[in-house]
Amino acid sequence: MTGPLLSVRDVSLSFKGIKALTALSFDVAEGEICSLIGPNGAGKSSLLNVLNGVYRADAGEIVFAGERFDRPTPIEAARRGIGRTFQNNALFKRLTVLDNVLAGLSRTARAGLFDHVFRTGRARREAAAFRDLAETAIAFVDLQGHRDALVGQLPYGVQKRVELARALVSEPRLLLLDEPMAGMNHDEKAEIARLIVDVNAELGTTVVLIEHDIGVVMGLSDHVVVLDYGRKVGDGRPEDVRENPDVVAAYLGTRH
Amino acid sequence: APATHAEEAKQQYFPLATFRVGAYASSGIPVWAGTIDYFRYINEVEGGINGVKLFWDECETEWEVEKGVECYERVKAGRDGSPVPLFLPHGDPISKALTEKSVADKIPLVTTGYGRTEAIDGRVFPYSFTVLFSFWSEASSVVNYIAEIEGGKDKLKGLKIATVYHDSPYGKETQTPLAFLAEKYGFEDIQIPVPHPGNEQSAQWAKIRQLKPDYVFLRGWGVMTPVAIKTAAKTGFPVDHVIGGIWSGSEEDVRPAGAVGKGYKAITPFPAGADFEILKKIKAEILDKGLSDLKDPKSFGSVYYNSGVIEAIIAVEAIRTAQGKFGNRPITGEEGQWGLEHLKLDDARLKEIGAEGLVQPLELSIKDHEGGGAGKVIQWNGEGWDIVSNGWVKSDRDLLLPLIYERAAAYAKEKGITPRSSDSAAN
Amino acid sequence: MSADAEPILAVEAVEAVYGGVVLALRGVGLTVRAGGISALLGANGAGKSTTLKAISGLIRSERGRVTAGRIRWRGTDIVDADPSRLVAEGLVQVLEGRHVFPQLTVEQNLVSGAYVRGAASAEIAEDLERIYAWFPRLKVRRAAKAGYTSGGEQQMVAIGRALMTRPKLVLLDEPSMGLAPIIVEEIFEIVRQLNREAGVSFLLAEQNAHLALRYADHAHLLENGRVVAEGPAADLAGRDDVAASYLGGGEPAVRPRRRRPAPSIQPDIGP
Amino acid sequence: MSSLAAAVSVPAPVLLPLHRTSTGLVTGLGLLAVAVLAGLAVDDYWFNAILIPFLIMALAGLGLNLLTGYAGQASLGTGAFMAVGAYATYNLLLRLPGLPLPFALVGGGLFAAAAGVLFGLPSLRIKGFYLTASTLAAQFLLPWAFNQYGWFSNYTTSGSISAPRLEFAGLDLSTPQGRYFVTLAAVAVLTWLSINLVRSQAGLAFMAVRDMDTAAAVAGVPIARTKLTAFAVSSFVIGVAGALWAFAYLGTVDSRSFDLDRSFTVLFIVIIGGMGSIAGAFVGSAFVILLPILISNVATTFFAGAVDAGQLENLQKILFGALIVVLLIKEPAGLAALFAKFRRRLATWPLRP
Amino acid sequence: MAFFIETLVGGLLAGVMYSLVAIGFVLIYKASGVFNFAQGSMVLFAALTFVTLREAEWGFVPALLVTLAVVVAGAVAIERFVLRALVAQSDLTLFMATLGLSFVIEGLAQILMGASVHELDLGVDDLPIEFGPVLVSRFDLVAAATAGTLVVGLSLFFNFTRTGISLRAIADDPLAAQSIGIRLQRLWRIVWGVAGVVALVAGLLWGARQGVQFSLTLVVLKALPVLVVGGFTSIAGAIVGGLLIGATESLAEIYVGDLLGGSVSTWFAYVVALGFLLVRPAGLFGERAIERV
Ligand SMILES: Nc1ncnc2c1ncn2[C@@H]1O[C@H](COP(=O)(O)OP(=O)(O)OP(=O)(O)O)[C@@H](O)[C@H]1O
Ligand SMILES: Nc1ncnc2c1ncn2[C@@H]1O[C@H](COP(=O)(O)OP(=O)(O)OP(=O)(O)O)[C@@H](O)[C@H]1O
Ligand SMILES: [Mg+2]
Ligand SMILES: [Mg+2]
Repeated sequence: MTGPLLSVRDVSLSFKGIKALTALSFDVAEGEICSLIGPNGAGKSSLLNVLNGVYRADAGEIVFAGERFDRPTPIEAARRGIGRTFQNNALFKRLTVLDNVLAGLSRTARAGLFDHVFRTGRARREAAAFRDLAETAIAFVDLQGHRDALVGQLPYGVQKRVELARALVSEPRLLLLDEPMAGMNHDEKAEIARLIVDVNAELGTTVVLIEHDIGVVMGLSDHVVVLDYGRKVGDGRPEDVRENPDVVAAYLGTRH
Repeated sequence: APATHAEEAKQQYFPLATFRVGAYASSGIPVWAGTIDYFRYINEVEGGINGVKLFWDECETEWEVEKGVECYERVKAGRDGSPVPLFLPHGDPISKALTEKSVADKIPLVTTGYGRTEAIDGRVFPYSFTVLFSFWSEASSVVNYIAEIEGGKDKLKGLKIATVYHDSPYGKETQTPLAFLAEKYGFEDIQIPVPHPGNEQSAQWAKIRQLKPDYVFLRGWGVMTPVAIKTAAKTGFPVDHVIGGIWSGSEEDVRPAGAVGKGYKAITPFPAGADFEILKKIKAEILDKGLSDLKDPKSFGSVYYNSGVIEAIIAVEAIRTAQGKFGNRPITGEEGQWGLEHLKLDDARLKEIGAEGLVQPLELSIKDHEGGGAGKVIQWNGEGWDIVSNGWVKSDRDLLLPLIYERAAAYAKEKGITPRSSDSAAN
Repeated sequence: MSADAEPILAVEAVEAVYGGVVLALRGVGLTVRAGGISALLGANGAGKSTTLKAISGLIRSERGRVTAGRIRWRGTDIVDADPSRLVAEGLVQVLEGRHVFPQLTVEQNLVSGAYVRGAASAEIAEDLERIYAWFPRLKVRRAAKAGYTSGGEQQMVAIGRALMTRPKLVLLDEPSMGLAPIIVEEIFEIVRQLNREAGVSFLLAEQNAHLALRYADHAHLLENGRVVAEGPAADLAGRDDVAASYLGGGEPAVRPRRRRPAPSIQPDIGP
Repeated sequence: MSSLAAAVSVPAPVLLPLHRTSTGLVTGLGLLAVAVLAGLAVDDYWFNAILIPFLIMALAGLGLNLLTGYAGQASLGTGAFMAVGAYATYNLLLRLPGLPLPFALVGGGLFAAAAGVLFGLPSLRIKGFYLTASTLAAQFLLPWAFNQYGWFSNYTTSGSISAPRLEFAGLDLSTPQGRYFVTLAAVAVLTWLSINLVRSQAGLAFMAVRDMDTAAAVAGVPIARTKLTAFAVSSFVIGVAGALWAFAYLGTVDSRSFDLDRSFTVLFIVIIGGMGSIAGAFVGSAFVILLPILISNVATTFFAGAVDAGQLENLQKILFGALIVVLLIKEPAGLAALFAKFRRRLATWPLRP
Repeated sequence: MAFFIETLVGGLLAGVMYSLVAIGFVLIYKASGVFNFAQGSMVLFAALTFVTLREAEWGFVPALLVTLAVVVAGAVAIERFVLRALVAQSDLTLFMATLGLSFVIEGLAQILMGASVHELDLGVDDLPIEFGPVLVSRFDLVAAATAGTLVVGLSLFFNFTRTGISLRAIADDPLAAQSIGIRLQRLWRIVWGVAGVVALVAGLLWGARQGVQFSLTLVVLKALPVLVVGGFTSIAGAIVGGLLIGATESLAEIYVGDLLGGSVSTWFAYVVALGFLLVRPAGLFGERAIERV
């Protein structure tokens, strides 16, 4: 396939009086890790929400894998292979880690209600296959020890990994990660970063990442997009962005 | 407390499914007091029914179906070897839920002033006894009372009679007979439903103001009645042209309406008053001796209290009748059925009991589980009830019975019941 | 200030249990000196948040309980004290994870912090301006419902709201989480400023150990519900074991990586 | 094998607790055996007043639990859906002579499911107590219609419907024991199917929608379809319970038997028993249906005569209310959770905590 | 036309009575997110206490004051023994607890004050006043005025005072509210106390209309659709919702009821409410749930 995997064209979004995104355009190539950075309230999370159908853009186009895809519903986005983690952990709190991860496979589920209720062969086969996948994903993010714990009672950092596993398990083509390392210490961040790199490298998953730790961003990204007040103020290789005086002033502060 | 349990096997067990708690406690408390007081009177003064004393258990139903069923099941096997002669379910829904169980268990259900109208046909409903006054009779008696005050049935022609009813199976049950009678007598039958619980009726009475009926037949239930009376007054409808049904005609129904309730009338098989012979006796022997179940002596002689006494009289007389055939001992349900189906309370017998004027003359048979079918009209004077009808107002039972038999036959068909023949009376 | 003055907060051998079953703290002891900034470091699940909630009394609202130990706040025992009393006395907690009142506006959120003092309106307005000066972004969004603001904005609201109580000791749970680097710097500067100018003490639970150790004067290291190390921040920052697991031995979390061509693998899952 | 699995190879563990059915299956079969034995041993009182209503309300609780406990949609339309089940079964048996009883029950359930879907449509837009309140539209509309239009009750004067022929394969099931076994069979089968459901991917979808619907949608759960499925399945079970309530328990009912109080009772069963727990429906039903009977039996045995009857009844009511409050304070997640905790304690005993 | 107006006015006045009950719910829901099932029992208890005192020959004012004291004491007890122990539990759990509470209150009411039906005379006579061809009840006008005053007062109090904002904070996030020193327990006591007072007013007015008896608890059924239309969290919504529901119900009874041949007002209000919800999922004035990801 030629051309970018994801192409955002002039996307705008506003809420009563607040312009969250203003005519935003950028591309993400297949297989790259693209970071979104910008001050608080710049519109980063809103952008992810538009991409996977949680919000509907006011205007603009989105092209994903060569197809127009302007105002998807979350389901459509999921079906096409867009996975997602959230800034405020959006987990199924009263389910175990394993069940949370299994729920991540919903987009590929084929067995119907009848199959499930009567435990037909098809349902059983699917369940077995799903479980293998889920176990693998759990192992991948190193959560075996918590497999049967209720997610609501896990520490924040562990929850973040559960969310990652849930997003990963169905092997999306595009993974949208909203601050997956917030609230983690150095070691833990390194661990998550390694996971992201692995996913990207081993599965070829394209990643769009929001992160405030600039060290992580620099180390991880192929490509950085900078937002401020809903507009793009920078777009390029990490090194270039870091030198950009606007970015330094608005976002990084002098110490970095 | 029940009588001593020493020689219980020689005593007649009589379970009481009371409702002293919950939404209907205010009526339940006097009803059961009436029943228990009469039983105590029988035990204390008359030494039992032909020497067989009564003893009883209470079981609370809160007037809820499931609790009623549970009670029935708990008590139906009798106690200490003494069987259950008949059961007073006291509640329309409960009695329906017990209809079939009672057949299987051979325990008669006696429903006075409520219950299935079709159950008048004992061939199809062998163990249901809609004694005294069915809802159809109620409707017909009200029409006949209106005729009485208008000066004859021919005066009914052209009248408008509006029925304001509780929108439930109970409330709708008089629609069929009223439509039939309207056709027959030429009055206009207007039906106005009030949804449960009926605490807001401005729309209904606005409609009445518009339609200007001559009389309103109020088939209320619970709080619907006082609200109707108040709303009638509020909309300027003359309260003395409102005639309440059986369950809209107690002190509890009018008292909350306050001063505007004065003049309100109701039809009832349970005339109020403490002057009936038997009530005087109960007062002297039970109430004044501190044996009464009644907490609030004001309720003595009220509609509900008297209804409890009336039920008890019917029960006792049915047992007595059965004893006539089966011997002076505790009676089983099957024998109780026989007793009921051969119950005859004529004026003479009523006089003996002291229930003249309180209980209407009754004669039951297999084909007729109602027996009476008449009510008295009472009018609220602000303090109590006055009887204003000319004795018992009879219903047009001869007109209605064929219709009722038809319905019973349809039920039998639907359920695959083979009706008993009406002259299997001997068994 | 002398080191042996009575600490403003002293936690001794505290054990805490959630729901009668989960033992989250197994004997935590720490002190915060009046006018000091203490840092509480530890991995996910070490019990940092629980420690703070045990101090503020909020643990009881999560069906938790302090089962052993003592917590002394300015000389009095406060296990089981009513949280609102503690706030009135100047001990306030900023909860982890942006607990704002979503249906209230940003400004109402902030103002609600001043109620416990029964402050006069003029005084509130003044404090409000100070908060807005620190967080200009909040001034822009002052009329928005807090529930609709961005993650970082909510964090600012939560911190600002706590400061509106005019505290003496602030328990800050992960203040840097989700904030842009420039704001993080600013928040720590505000902490330092409040500490120096108004004498407010702080107990910081923080994952960003670099930053925490730079601003704190004292630090405690929590592991599995126990304090395993403590000391002046500078000393701890110098210790090898601490550096290795909390500071990444001075390395950035992620090293720059080389590009690789992406293998093109189609997802094939399903039965 | 997927590519993800190829990326990291970790042996999949053998023990998979959620899907571990062996002990559950043993317990379930054990309980069923006890229930069957009970059916051979007890008398009419136990059938008619205890076992049958207990099982039916547990079934209704189970149905509502699928919707409320699992899919997170609290409904107060239970009574209405029970009514649909009852009236539909009645009419099927009446109008299709020769239709075997199990088919009529399933048919009644299907009608209820359809009603459930219809009144579940608002859930696509409305949430929380607003949704709960909107289900009241069903609760008031449907029983009203059954009362209003005589066709539903085959034009009986009393507007009530009566148990049709309860027979299957030549067996007369209208005796208390027969009705008990009909009930038990229906409850056992539906419980088994419900367990299958909640343990499947479909059940997971329910719970995902309950816990956080946006996240569920993003994971690819079709929210609308899942909610409506939950309404359908739940109403099916509730509909069957309604038919059993009418015909296996009461025999004759009218629309009042399915009033708002019925809906509340079932909701209590679910909450008291434990939301999102199949066993919870049974424990909850025991609490709500059996406890008052127990209290009342105990009270009449020990206090009758000593205390005024009316006051005694009131005290029982207060006691029951207070028990509910105390239970919720002790264990907001319901009796099932309380038992689970108790089991865990036992397992670790004498170790603390 | 006169008939139409009369029906409409009757409906509106009835609607105000519904609002009166609805406000009690709104107060508690606003403050603690609890849907208080016991509101009906509180209405009954308050009215019953008052009539019992009156029947024991107490003067109007002393009886009213003592009833107030009883109601407030009850509210404080509820906060102390039920709510405090259940802080931060799920909505349904709290709802359930209030159900248990209603059993306790109803049982107590009957033990203490018996089960009889009482007349309650507030001294407002209930005869019709004619405005041209339209009849209006004086009592209903008084009731409407009372309810209106209550609504205005409470709206002002809750929207413009610190207590009001604190209450909304508690309902949003009790943990965070506690963390900044908002005194949950004190505020809950206030709110339950005020809800008790509202219950008393509702109990008196409804009691005067229909007698003081057990079925007073059923007036809550009338309040539910009002809440749905107006929104669970808005006092102003309760009054607007009440008017809307009262009017539609009354008109529907006349104009739709005839078509369908029955009393439609049981369900009509709910269907109307449902229609409203489809357009505005949190009622007219309610707060929409916020879910940000
Ligand atoms: N409400 C709760 N119920 C049960 N267990 C809990 C609860 N809150 C926390 N825990 C448990 O207590 C332990 C300590 O958790 P705590 O939140 O204090 O850790 P933390 O150090 O703050 O971690 P993080 O860095 O992830 O915020 C963890 O094992 C956690 O699972
Ligand atoms: N649903 C919504 N309703 C109203 N305003 C919203 C909504 N979602 C986002 N906003 C506003 O849009 C702006 C962008 O928010 P967004 O969450 O995208 O920021 P962000 O870049 O992710 O910030 P942060 O780094 O703090 O998470 C913010 O000002 C926010 O208040
Ligand atoms: Mg964001
Ligand atoms: Mg923490």
